[in-house]
Amino acid sequence: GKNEPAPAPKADAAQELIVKIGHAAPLTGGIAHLGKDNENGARLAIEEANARNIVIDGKKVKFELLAEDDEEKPDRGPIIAQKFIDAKVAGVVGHLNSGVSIPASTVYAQAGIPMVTGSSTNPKLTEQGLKNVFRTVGRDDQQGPAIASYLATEYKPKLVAVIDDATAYGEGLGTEVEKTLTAAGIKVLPREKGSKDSRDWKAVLTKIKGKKPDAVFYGGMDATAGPLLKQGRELGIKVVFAFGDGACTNTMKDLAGDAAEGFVCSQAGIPVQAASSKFLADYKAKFNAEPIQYSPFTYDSTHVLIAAMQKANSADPAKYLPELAKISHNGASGKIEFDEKGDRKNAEMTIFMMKNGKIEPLAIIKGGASVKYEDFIKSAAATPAAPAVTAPEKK
Amino acid sequence: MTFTDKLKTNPAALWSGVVLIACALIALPFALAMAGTTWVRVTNLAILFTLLALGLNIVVGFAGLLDLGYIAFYGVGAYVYALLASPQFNLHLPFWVILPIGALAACVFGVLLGAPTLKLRGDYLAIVTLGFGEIVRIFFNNLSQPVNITNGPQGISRIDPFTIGSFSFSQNEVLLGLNFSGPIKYYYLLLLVLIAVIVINLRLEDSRIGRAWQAIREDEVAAQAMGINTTRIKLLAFAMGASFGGVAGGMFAAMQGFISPESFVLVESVMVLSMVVLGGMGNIWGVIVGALLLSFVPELLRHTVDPLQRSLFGRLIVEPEVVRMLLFGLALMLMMLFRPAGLWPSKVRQRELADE
Amino acid sequence: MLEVSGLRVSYGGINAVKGIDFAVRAGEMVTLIGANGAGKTTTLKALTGLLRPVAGAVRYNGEDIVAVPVYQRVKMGIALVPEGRGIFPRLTVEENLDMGGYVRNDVAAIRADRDHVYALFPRLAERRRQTGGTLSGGEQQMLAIGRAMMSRPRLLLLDEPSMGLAPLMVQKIFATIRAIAAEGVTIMLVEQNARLALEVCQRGYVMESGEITLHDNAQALLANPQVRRAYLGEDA
Amino acid sequence: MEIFLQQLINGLTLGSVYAVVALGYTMVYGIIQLINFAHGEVVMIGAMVAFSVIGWLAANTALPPLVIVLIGTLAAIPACVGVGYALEIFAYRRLRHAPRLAPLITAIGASIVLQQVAMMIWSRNPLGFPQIIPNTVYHLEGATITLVQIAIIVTSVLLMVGLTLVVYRTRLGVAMRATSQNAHIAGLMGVNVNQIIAATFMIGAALAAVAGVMVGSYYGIAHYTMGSLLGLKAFCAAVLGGIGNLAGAMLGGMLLGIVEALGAGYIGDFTNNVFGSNYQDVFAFLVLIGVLVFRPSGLLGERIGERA
Amino acid sequence: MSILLDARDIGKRFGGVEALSAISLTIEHGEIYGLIGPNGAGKTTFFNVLTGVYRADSGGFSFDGAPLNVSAPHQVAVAGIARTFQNIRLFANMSALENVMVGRHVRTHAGIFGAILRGAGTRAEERAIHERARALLDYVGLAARGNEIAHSLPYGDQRRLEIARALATDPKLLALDEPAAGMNATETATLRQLLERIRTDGTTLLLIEHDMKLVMGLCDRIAVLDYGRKIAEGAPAAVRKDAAVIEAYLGGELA
Ligand SMILES: Nc1ncnc2c1ncn2[C@@H]1O[C@H](COP(=O)(O)OP(=O)(O)OP(=O)(O)O)[C@@H](O)[C@H]1O
Ligand SMILES: Nc1ncnc2c1ncn2[C@@H]1O[C@H](COP(=O)(O)OP(=O)(O)OP(=O)(O)O)[C@@H](O)[C@H]1O
Ligand SMILES: [Mg+2]
Ligand SMILES: [Mg+2]
Repeated sequence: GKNEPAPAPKADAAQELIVKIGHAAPLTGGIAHLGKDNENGARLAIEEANARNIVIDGKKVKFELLAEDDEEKPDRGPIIAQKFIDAKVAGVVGHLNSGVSIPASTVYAQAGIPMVTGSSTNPKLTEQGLKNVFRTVGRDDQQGPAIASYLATEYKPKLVAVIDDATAYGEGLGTEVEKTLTAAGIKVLPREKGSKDSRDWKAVLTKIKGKKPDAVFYGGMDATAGPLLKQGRELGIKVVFAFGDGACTNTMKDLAGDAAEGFVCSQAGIPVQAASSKFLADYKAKFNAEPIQYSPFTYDSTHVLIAAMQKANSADPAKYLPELAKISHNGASGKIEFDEKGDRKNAEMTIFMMKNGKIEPLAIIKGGASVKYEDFIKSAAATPAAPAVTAPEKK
Repeated sequence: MTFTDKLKTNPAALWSGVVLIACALIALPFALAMAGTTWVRVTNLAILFTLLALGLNIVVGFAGLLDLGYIAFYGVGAYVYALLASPQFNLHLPFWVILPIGALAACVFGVLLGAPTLKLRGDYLAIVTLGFGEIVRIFFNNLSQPVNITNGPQGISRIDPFTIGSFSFSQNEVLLGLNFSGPIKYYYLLLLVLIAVIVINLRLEDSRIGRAWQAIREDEVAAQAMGINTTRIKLLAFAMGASFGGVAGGMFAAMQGFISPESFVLVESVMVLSMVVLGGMGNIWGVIVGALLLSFVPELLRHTVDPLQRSLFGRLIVEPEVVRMLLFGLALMLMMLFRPAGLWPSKVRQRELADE
Repeated sequence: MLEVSGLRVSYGGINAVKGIDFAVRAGEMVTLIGANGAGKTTTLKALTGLLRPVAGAVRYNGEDIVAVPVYQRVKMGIALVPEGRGIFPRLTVEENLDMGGYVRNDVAAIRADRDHVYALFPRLAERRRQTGGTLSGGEQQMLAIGRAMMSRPRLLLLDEPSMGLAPLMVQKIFATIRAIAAEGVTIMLVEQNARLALEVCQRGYVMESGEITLHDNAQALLANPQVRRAYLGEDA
Repeated sequence: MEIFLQQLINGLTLGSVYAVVALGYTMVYGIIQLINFAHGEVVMIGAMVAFSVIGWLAANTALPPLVIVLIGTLAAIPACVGVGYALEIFAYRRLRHAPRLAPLITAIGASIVLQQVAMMIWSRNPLGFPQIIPNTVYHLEGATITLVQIAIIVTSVLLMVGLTLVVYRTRLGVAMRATSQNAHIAGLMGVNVNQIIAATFMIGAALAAVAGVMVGSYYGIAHYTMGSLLGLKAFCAAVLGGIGNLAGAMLGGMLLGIVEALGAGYIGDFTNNVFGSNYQDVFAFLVLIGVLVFRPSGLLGERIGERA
Repeated sequence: MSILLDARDIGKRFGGVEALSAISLTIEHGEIYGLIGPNGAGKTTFFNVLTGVYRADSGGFSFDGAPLNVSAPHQVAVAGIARTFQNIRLFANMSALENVMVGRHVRTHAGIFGAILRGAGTRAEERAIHERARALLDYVGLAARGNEIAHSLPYGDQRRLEIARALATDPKLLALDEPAAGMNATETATLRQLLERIRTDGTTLLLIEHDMKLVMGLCDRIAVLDYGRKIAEGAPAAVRKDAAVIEAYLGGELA
């Protein structure tokens, strides 16, 4: 964030309403790149909103983003949360990790501040019965079944190996995949695990190779999935590899080289590529980088917050929270509505395949049904192109 | 005559000092809350880490045993609390029952770790304790299969806060016109525990056992020749240190409401050790200073780097988190380079340094 | 050869040596005696550079060497047999001796000197493959002396070489020291066994709590009633 | 059987990587009994520099791949040596006589700084290490081994042998060992102690550079946090073998690698899948603890004949 | 007089070195028993075996009428044997007084809970430890140096402090490894008075020493070791005339 506008002159202060929105994600440590990506998404949304000269309660609104580094540490969660609350934020986008979001969420709940995460996928987050917690991203128990059923129908494996990185995310996703496969009558090998810092997967893969599975699923991030895929091919495992959203990135090509070709993976929501082309272009223009993963969701989360404020014509959390719960917003990642728990309704899931060094969407899975990507795009094109943000006057 | 000696000969000054400090400590959270409740939370976490540092100080500072797996005991305490006071097993025991159980469990783990490894010296012990810490964490992370005990990496949520009757430590309450928020209540509780732990530490240090620890640290062979059962005395250090960790862990679980194995990783052990070393191994006050400093410095940087850059350059030049980490790293180095025995070393450690 | 003037050394504020002057001529044997804690070891450490004096000058062959680092003083020909022997515990006896010859390059001559040391102390030859740390006290003392000789010093400083040695060995070591001196090496000897030291040396200095209080030739000191009472254990 | 053989190959490769990093630890530890906790970060810097140089050369020149990798390594070595020397001067030299744990803290501080600097230079992203050496796969009794794996194993053995020769056969080596046992006395023997210690650090750092290239090209990834875990594992390996002992570092590294591979490969089968590869590290640490309980100075560590 | 320590056939090897072979000796209550011999003869090794630092390869001890079964060195102190070390091993950074207080460890009892609760019993014990330690410092002539740090004491004082610390364990047998090393003749004479007084006060002494004047003047009986074997034993006058002893150890007596 290098080109923030200078603080507004004092004279405007009377008419200007400053609305602060918090964003928290790890900006240091092993997944700092994802954290920064998330922050960029939120930052982009804030700038757009400011450019639109939104008026709430008769005042011109200036949105400010307070970005914090939660270091991936659960015990930092509540502290950051409190810091936001002390700074009187109107709402929070984040956190990135479920393990941090959960302890932070109770602090937000006590203060009545809404939080919308674009990347915490652990079901538990919204199962706590808190009214202020929302997510624009799919849950592990939505995404897992999606990729698993795709594997089951497209590849018809008899035996699948499931590996995870022993994190809340990877393990949770792996468990959902396993459940779906087992339910479909497919055998699953005993779970193998690495860690979020694993680079050497040879031993695990060798063992798996000996059991001759027909497909391999890995729940974890690209930094570990890349080496896993590469080493799997080196060992001569020729079957299909599948991943969750953590490894559903183009980085996989850099990390695994030629071995990357042909893996499949899922993303919660619609693909970054499918995200409004405006988002993609703006992101690229502003940050001189491709969005990595969850930035469309944090971007949307930010917009959803703002949209709810506009609807309620108030930036007071107590007033706009009800609007947030029943929001309907066409975002970069598709249409966003929340169910009673705060989860995204009918969250789309997209299945990708690595082709020629880029992940290409294959299918969209929504409500258990699979639609070919081309068909999805066609049908989307049929309806008038969704503006990135719902106009406030449309009631 | 040292300052403390002077105080001893002047009880009036001593007591007025004590009263003054007590008042300051009692008023502190309200003062902090004015700057932001986040500072109360930061303080609470700092006190929690001070408890850990004081526990580790017994092992490292008093007995001279390098322990890189100390966070495991914190974890044991936290998990004991979480399992006995959460929907996980639908148990909701009161905290004054669980905390001692947690301390005891941690203590047992301390002995389990200590017993086979105490013959090891220096860095070999460090590695074994490191391994032990990792083993404990891996079990936390995996004991969801085949029977679900810890819920694995998903962690345990909705852990009960401390409650006495209908008085809950997590709720806001207005008393005498003052707003007692959850963090403020925990602050007082933590403060009480901290004072107890300090007293215990002070008494241990100045006791037959404390002298034996010091003797072992100085020269194990000579200590044995004096009839000190070094194995037993070292185990005692491990057990004591571990129980403090266990208590802190229980409090952490209750305050946080959610725990997962991520909170008990090696880096945390290293952090607690840094607090002990940086503050001044073996000196209780030094250790407290170290713990507070390492807890507050990153938060202070978090609050100052961004505004400072803006006021200096009008905009952000380097991302604040990068500056924060850089400054933190540099601060660690500089503090140690200029005060190698720690910021406030024990007299003994100062001598050791002067010796060379 | 060695001229010390106004030497003061302190340990963090505690003055151990309080401005002493003395001199050693080339080829001479001089002893420094004094009670425990008088500052003898401290003086020797300052001469070798292990301790940096607070004040004073140390002239060696006319050159002020106060600023010269330890390792270069060895090259200039100063060697110390330190108090407490300072054996490398995990190097073998032979490697310890080789370390003594570290500053030299003449491989053949080093080997010859090593054999010379073995001839002097057959016990070391027996233990040549054993690590230094497992030697008995006396064996370590032999090794320390042998090692110092390996650098072919011109000025040999010995700090209590007889400490912990069996009577026979003390005789042997003193004979060796004499022999070394006879080869033209200048010797400065710190010794608790004052009688023995004064018997082998030509001159002696007496040190008391950091100051040199007496200086005379050895015979005179041996006869001095004050010395006899304080250091020779006689109730004169 | 072929699975077992494959696991051994896996373990040996992993072990060789550990071994080379462990050698660096052991060198430095051997001489000043200091756990250079920033060593892993030096490895990371090595990998990063090699990443940049190799990437640039591959994109802009037509040199043969092997030459490019060699140049990359040769570029990484001075960079790491510089970092190693700087660490010695700024983080450790002043603390040589400080309490044992003081340098541990400066090392942690230095690690943080190095990581942040690397992050500023090379970004937060995991970087795909250029795969320019054709990854030829050889088949061996049903198991596979790649060219890179062979290179790693051979290099690490060569490095160990070379270092052993340096330490036990050269003047520098004896001086290093003497300094390690008693620096004051070594000075009295005419050893320039500062120089010897700095040299040791630089050798360790050069090893780290090689290790960085190895890790980068084997796993195909470089990231600014990659050093910490690797460093830690390698340190365990060094301790397992007997810290301060070169052959021990090698043996410890190999053993740790093999134990990890076999642990991941067989725990599940032996425990009826009650425990699985998730307990791989538990298994590895139990082996480590077991070894140390029975051999308190590691496998080949010199038992210090301490006299009472 | 009755037998306090009875060593039978003690043997100890280090690799190829036979440090002790079949050493048998007895020490009587109240005597001062000297152990001499050339450097490397095995004297310190004998101490280390006796005090449990090393385990004997063969043979055993009985002490005060009962077999001395030690599985850990600290039990030796419990049994009533205290020692000093050839290379002084004080708790270097503790004060002189604290060093002696540590010596009281084995005869006192306060545990963790005692320390934390600090009841009347614990406080009384602490006071007793203090008083006893002060008394012992006074006994060895260090009354004025109680608060000084052990390692900054002059050498001779450190030796004396080691003796005070050993005495604090209430030993029946006090084993001293070269207590006069590094002392000049005058200081040695003072030490001799101290040792005599300790004996008079009822503690048996086992003494390793190379200072012949001290050994011959002080000891009731002497054993001479050479290459791990006992080559002579008896009264000082007899030992100093023994040809083997002269050959191996004494040489042509010092002037
Ligand atoms: N490292 C140290 N720190 C503080 N004081 C010290 C240190 N080393 C020696 N001293 C003090 O300096 C004074 C001189 O000590 P030094 O060792 O030079 O005496 P010495 O004459 O060699 O005695 P000895 O006969 O016991 O060897 C003594 O009072 C001693 O206590
Ligand atoms: N731990 C050990 N490992 C190997 N050899 C040892 C060990 N301890 C002692 N020795 C050897 O045993 C022999 C006896 O040593 P000891 O220390 O008992 O001699 P000492 O009689 O006390 O000699 P001094 O009078 O010189 O102190 C020596 O040759 C020594 O090298
Ligand atoms: Mg001296
Ligand atoms: Mg001896």
